[in-house]
Amino acid sequence: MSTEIIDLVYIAAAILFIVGLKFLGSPATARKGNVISSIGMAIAVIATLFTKGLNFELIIGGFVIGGLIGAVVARKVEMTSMPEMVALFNGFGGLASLFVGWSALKATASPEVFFLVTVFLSILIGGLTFTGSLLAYGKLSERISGRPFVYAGQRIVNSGILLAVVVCAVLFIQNPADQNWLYLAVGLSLLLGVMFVLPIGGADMPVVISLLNSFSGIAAAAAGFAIGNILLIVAGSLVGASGIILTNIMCKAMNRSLSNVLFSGFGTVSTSSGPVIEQGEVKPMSADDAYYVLEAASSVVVIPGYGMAVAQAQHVVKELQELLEHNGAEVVYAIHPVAGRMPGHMNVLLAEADVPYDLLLEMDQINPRMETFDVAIIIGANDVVNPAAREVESSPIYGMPVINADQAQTVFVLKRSMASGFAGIDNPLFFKENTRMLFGDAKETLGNLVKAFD
Amino acid sequence: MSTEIIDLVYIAAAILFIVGLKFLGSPATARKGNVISSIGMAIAVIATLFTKGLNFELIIGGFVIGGLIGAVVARKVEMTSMPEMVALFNGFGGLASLFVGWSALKATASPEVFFLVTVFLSILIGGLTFTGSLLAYGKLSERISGRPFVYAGQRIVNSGILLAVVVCAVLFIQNPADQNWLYLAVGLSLLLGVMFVLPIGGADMPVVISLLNSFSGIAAAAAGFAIGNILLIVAGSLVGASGIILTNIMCKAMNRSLSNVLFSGFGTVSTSSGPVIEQGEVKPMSADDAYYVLEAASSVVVIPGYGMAVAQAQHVVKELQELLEHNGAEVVYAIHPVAGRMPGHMNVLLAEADVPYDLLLEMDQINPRMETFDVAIIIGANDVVNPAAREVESSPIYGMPVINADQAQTVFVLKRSMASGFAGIDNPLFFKENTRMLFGDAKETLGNLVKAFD
Amino acid sequence: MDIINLVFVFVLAIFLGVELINKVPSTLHTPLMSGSNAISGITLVGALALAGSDNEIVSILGAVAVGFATINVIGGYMVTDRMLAMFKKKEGGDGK
Amino acid sequence: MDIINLVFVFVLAIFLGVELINKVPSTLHTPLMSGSNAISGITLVGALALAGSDNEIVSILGAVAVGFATINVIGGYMVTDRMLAMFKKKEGGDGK
Ligand SMILES: NC(=O)c1ccc[n+]([C@@H]2O[C@H](COP(=O)([O-])OP(=O)(O)OC[C@H]3O[C@@H](n4cnc5c(N)ncnc54)[C@H](OP(=O)(O)O)[C@@H]3O)[C@@H](O)[C@H]2O)c1
Ligand SMILES: NC(=O)c1ccc[n+]([C@@H]2O[C@H](COP(=O)([O-])OP(=O)(O)OC[C@H]3O[C@@H](n4cnc5c(N)ncnc54)[C@H](OP(=O)(O)O)[C@@H]3O)[C@@H](O)[C@H]2O)c1
Repeated sequence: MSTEIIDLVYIAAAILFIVGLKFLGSPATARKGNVISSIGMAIAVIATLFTKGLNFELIIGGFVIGGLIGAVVARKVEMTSMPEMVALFNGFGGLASLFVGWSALKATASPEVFFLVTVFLSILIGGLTFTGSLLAYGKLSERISGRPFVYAGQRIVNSGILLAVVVCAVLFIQNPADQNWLYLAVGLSLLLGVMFVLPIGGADMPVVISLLNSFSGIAAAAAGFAIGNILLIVAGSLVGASGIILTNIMCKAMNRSLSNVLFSGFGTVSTSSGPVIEQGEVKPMSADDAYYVLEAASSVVVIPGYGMAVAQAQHVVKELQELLEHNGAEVVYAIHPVAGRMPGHMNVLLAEADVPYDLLLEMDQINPRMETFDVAIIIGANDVVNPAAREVESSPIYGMPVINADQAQTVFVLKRSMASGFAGIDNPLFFKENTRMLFGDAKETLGNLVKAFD
Repeated sequence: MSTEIIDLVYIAAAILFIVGLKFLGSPATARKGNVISSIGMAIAVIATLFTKGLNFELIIGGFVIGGLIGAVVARKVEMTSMPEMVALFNGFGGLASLFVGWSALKATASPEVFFLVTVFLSILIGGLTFTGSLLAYGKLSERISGRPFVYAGQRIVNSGILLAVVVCAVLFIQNPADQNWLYLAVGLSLLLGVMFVLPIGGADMPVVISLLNSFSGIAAAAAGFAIGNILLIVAGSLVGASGIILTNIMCKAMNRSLSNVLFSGFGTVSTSSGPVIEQGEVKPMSADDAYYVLEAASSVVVIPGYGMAVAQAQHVVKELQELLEHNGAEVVYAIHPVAGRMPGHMNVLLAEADVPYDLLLEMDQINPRMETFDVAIIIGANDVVNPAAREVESSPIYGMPVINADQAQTVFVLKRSMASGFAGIDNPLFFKENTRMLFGDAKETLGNLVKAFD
Repeated sequence: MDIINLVFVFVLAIFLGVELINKVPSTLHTPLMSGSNAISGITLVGALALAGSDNEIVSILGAVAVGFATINVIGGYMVTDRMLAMFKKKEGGDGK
Repeated sequence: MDIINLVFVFVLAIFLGVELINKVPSTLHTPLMSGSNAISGITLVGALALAGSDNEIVSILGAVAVGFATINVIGGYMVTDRMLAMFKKKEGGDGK
């Protein structure tokens, strides 16, 4: 294939990536968008294979091994483990950029400064992305503790490492023949990835992954500059920009700044901190008694949280929904943007249980009409329904937008104990007049409710 | 200045254009956006002036003459003549592309095919844009009749001209030394611009201008390809794409397809066409009687249309608004997207009269609460409040979204006669039970109302 | 390779233009039209280089292009600014 | 001039990426993240060319890159598709 044709294919691939990303932004077209983007990738790869003089043995080796691993992992992984899977794949993407940069360096006899700078960038950002993503994977999959690891002078140490990397870069570019500086820099960048992610709590990982995703895009773009491949630049920059924006959107949804997420070690406090403002009587209720309330309800809002994921209760929730609907009640779901441990966590789980996504309402849609609901069923959610965010100015989550579950006529809270949620603060909701606690594993409790209906 | 620096300035200019366009998209930031974009233009021009070996005499001549004309015209023009001014400027932009292409051709000794194709495109599109825009200017400023000029076989003739242009292009590219084919093509493209705009009615000109604006962007981009100037490509394509999208948005707002606008000769029918469905008694009212109604009203919606522009009644409308507000009434304006003769026509006029833009509500905001208004004052609007679009299936405007003025408690219609509006169809609104006609020039009628208040 | 880069730029700019303009309220159509019209006067930059040529025909044609493009640029930006200067919000409200 | 073109492409793609992603609902954050992650596996294209080099070190490093990039691409697209396959609308409704 002539280079002109390859170039045209590259343009087509870029267009497919753009259209694919656009489609990915709306629930109705997202799946199509992913397919379109994958077609772009496929034609770009195939066109590249037609470049003259490729060494097919090695390439096929890489394809087969990488493809098999990717496919098997992607098929086997549990729906609940999606976030860590994304982190892992992202890490491999970063590693690939590192190797592309390194390989390009070895391939070039007398490199120019521009080339060296971009190669250096692709190697460093790639390396940092790799270890950072691996650590995020470890924290999310609970192979290592999800606790934020904070120590005094953390920022100083990290800045020191970054400075050392820059020094290495300058020394290396001045004398590219001596590659020890490069190797040192690679080591430092791997270290930097670890140090960067260490102080961040497991529950903030989605933000980190999105940021690392952006980095891996930038690394690809840098590699594109190095080897003069324009498609790498386009695709890499698209991902780089969209990752940053996504990170930003997530932080806004949590009402926190990016630097607060990255540096504050949020989630370190594991026990109650502030003074508990509104205490009162906790009113437990049995599933059988709850059944009578539900039976009489004509509108029910379900508010799921991290506990639903832990209990794997999404399928039985759907069962309950159908029973309630059959009984003549309207059932909707209220999804907080940061419910669970990754953005869209609840949506993915409920989608797995075949809940139609037009029943899932966002916070802004549901809050104005919360009073009209007879029952709010809170399934393993805690922080995202905490009225302290509205009422208690001293609360660490004060100002965070929450779902105003307490304004429903009756509130059922399904959780195992009086323990606090991710933010580690007390929840005055549990003590309100109209709240009933249904203690126990969410899946079991819901199962009992379903049985009561049959 | 070295070319690297010029290139960097070009990148900065491109970014300023992008940011400027983005800001232009929201009322609160639009003016800033225009300034940002003009700064981008300024730095690009200044950087270019530093290119070595420029002939400053001629350049300064061009600057001074062009700048003077542009500045004087821009300052002098009446607010009501904005659309034709835009058309005229756009035409000059097209002409500039034509000359750039032509000049680049003369500057190149042995041109390649790619160069020839792009030069040809910039000359042709530039020429077509020029005459098309001039004709649009003529129609809008009523120097020539705004009537659509339709004849049988129009499309065939136009396709013929287009085909002839393509033939010229092929012949010219095969033998670029013989420039007669080029000159013939230029003549044909000038002709094409005229033939293209002739069949389109004066009131559809905004759509045409937006389309021609898009063309002038494409012509600039083509010139950029020809002379290898990347900034021309970026800016030209941005304008090209945004023009097309804007055209599309306008057509949607009128509930018509682009081809209907371009080819149908809409507005040819000047007298009543379909059978008048709902006749009845027309109830005229004097300004003095109307005053008593307004005096008692606690909420008033003003619906302006083309007649307000004709009567230049925007200032007296604002006076009336203030009097009504002083009297304790709520006053808002309901703006139909195609009221007047250009998109945003009413907004510009009312802004001139210092009406705050948050009082101007769009159709979708106002229709649901139309019933809550005591009085709707229709000032020289006709088609945009025609209930036939909702009720009469045989009407040519059936399906067009309109402002449901007839649903207000009382409707005042200010116009000079029972004549129809731009679409040339009867308006059943005038015969409704709750409608009162205030015949006469809108400015005079409003003046009488204002006097009654004093 | 050079041409292909230009084509990439063209494609990206087209998509970007579409994204930028989509969903603009009709209030702003006219100023937006004239503002983007002014940007299309960027041909001025191309014209400048040609107007400076040694070849007399080239430079005269270029200078003519400079003249027309300048009308477009200066006139376009000024007219747009005049229009937008009149868009005012009720005092005290914040931007929307 | 060549580098400057690449920089132009870079700038335009950044702006385009920002425009494309702004205002995506939080429902889609996770699949969007993994879908764009798969796109960043485009390094595969760069890796392929290097893996085909005559120089042994270059080609081995390139092949390793091919392997990792392939994991990212294949795994990323498949995982995203699995997630999105589960997003269903109530039957009978139209797209929103
Ligand atoms: N979604 C994101 O992207 C994201 C990202 C970063 C941070 N975060 C943070 O994560 C938090 C999410 O809030 P959330 O309300 O969803 O969760 P949460 O506040 O962490 O509360 C989860 C609750 O579920 C209960 N639970 C756990 N296992 C259960 C089981 N098997 N059955 C029943 N209940 C169970 C726990 O109480 P028991 O132990 O008493 O059962 C716990 O109180 C927010 O603070 C948010 O800022 C989210
Ligand atoms: N805005 C755009 O961008 C655009 C573009 C293309 C087409 N159009 C078309 O233009 C039409 C706009 O609708 P419209 O309701 O604004 O206007 P219209 O339907 O054209 O009606 C204007 C009315 O104003 C009256 N009028 C004229 N001069 C007057 C004066 N001095 N004092 C009082 N009344 C006066 C006329 O009646 P008298 O003669 O009896 O006074 C006429 O009925 C639509 O059909 C639309 O599709 C608009």
